[in-house]
Amino acid sequence: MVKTETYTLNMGPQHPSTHGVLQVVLELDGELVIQAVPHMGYLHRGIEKLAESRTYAQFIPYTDRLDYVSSMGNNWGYCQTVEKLMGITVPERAEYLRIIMTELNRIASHLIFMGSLAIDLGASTGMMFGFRSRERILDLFDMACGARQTYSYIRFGGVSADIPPEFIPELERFLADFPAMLAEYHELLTGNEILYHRLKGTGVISGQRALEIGLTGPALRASGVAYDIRKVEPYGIYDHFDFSVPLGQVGDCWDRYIVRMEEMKQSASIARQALDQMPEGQVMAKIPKVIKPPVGDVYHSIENPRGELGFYIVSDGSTKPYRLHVRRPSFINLQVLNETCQGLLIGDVVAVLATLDSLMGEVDC
Amino acid sequence: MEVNKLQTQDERDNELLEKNIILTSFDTVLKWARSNSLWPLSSGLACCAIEMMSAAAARFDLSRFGYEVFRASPRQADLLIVAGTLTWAMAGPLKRLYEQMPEPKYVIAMGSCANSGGPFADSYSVVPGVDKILPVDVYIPGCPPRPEALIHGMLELKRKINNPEAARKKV
Amino acid sequence: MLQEFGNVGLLLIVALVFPVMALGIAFMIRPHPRQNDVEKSLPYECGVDTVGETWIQFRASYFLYALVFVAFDIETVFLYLWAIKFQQLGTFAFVEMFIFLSILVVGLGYAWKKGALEWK
Amino acid sequence: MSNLDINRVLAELQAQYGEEVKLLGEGAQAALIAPTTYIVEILGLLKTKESYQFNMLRNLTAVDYLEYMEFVYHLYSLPLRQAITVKTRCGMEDAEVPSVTALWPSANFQEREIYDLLGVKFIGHPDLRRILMPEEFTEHPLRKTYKAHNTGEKTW
Repeated sequence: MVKTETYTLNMGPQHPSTHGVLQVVLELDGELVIQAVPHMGYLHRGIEKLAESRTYAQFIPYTDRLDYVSSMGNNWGYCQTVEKLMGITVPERAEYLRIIMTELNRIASHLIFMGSLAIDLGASTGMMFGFRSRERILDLFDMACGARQTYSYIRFGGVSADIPPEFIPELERFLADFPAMLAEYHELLTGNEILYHRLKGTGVISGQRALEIGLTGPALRASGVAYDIRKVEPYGIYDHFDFSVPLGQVGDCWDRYIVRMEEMKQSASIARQALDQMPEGQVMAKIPKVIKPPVGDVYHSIENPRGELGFYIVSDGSTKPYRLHVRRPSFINLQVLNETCQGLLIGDVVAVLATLDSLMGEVDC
Repeated sequence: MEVNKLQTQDERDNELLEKNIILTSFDTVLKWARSNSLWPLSSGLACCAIEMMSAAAARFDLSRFGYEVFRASPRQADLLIVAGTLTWAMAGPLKRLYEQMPEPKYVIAMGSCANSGGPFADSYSVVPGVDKILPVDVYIPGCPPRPEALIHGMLELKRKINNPEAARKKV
Repeated sequence: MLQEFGNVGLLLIVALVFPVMALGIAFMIRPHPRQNDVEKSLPYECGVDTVGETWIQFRASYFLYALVFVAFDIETVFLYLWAIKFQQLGTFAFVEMFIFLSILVVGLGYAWKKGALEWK
Repeated sequence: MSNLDINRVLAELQAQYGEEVKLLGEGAQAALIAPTTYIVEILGLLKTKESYQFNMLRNLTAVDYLEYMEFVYHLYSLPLRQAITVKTRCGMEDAEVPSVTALWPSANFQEREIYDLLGVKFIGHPDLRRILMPEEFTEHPLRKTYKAHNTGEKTW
């Protein structure tokens, strides 16, 4: 055949399908991808350096801006790490509130995943549907803590405020409507033949390779590896609820999509069980006014919608952390992009990026 | 010569309006056309981008005002919404995007990160305020600003386009 | 005869006037950008510089696809003319056209067998 | 959470590598500390040995303690559901540590981030480049000696 040269294309920082400011340098032979090297750092705000000059309580709003689509999970991960360091026990009702809020936030995060996956593959109405249902959840959060996206609702020792009386009826209505919404999305997206052919069999990641390269969260479970921290190392009171962990078979884009859609159903059932078993009582434990953890270091990780979010805090006894490292799932999940996209077409790189669902606020930290 | 009552500008306009005649200047028509269909560039940086998307989605519906056409390329956009934290690494590309937009272009700095660096102002890699790099027309406070605040900001931009001297008066 | 050509000429003029007017007005009322604006004239590639040059040896399958398309496009042009005068031409032209078509089908078979249609 | 008896692991490693492998902290904060010369072998042993099977590198980070730089490896074994923390230390000036990407490819980006923010070279890393800061940036921001400041214009 005729000798052909490859050329390099920037799927650069400002691109509709890179979900933020990620630059993927594609080396292409015609349309076939030879290399897809991710370049990061366009949103590197140096949060770990800022953490060293903030007190423990001042750092909570920064955790909201890490993975700014599932802020409740970030708050909980950080607060639980500090509670583990200081040995604070959280009252029963606060534990239930934390679980309800984080599971609702997981549904909201997966709805954004579904919306952006649909619009990336051309179905712009999918975006409208995803955001419409997410607004219902944001109303609940607005009622509970007054913010739509950066909640800082979960604090050391409990939650910042108890839920208003009209929260529970509204949550009941949402949980009653949600299965119908989910069925509608399955009919629209899962039943859509174009989406099926674009996702089925593209970007296959084997279970062994996924484990090696440190993939966590729905992307790892889509490859068939049952690693969900809520089941493997139950934190909080996850052991009180029974829910199943959906697993994929092949580990292609379709499995990653289906695993997240199933997870939404599981999260809704967890929220339902938590709502039924929630006791009365106060929502904040007695904690000292100034948080001064003992000297030492601790690593604690929780299951965020994008994977295992871990906080490693080294405390030197003062009010500010000596070192705070955030183990960010999106950052490590992005390592798999290059080898997964080799040999695919440019359109499939968009599908792989959408199903990896890595978020730049969390990648660049 | 019989002097009839001095008609104010509006009365004369109304009189003509009854006869289906509108007198206006070419400039007003241009400003009216530009301000009513701003095409924003979809350049979301961080958390504010999610609120921008919520504003463009079904509930807050930017298309009620004609601003829902988010163009991917700066060549077809005339409004740059800087939604999120601008870092020094992204400053170069954002300046390039601004330069490559066709001439009647406007910039909205959305969120406190774009206004002044926000919670990351003392970080080593964050630009403390977009106006260090781009001429900003409207600043929207909030972290992130609610979709209603973004829509209010865009309407302020529309008012600024329609009568630029009004923008200079302290409202 | 001249009458019909007159209409076609009129149509040509109108077809020319519309785009020229549209672009002309746009050219007149646009605000004048700064002249020596190097960055504006750079190619847009997601906000960063382009890498490598673009006039390279491209994949051959695109070229083959284009060739096969042009061949059959010209064929349809001839079919139009034949279709307009189909009634007056009688059976002789009918047979001749199918000979013409069969030649092209042979060409299609050859392209298919040589793999010009598969997308490697 | 991890039903692993860390002292048994410590005894086993000490039998093989002598007194250099020590135990730091107790209870939840217990961690093995090993010199950088043996660290790759020990981690390889922890990964492959039948009774440990630490097949997941959960987290790899580094802390700047002014006199020395400490590296923390959080490992997790999925089959046996147990976790362990291994640490190693190296000097501050030309900080060099063997890379573990051969054992767990997931360390690739995490080591590049430590190289970028803390200025530690990883021997044997396939592609050691800056990952978060641009190439022209010369300093290492997460070091304690680097004062966090925003000079208001591009500092490189």
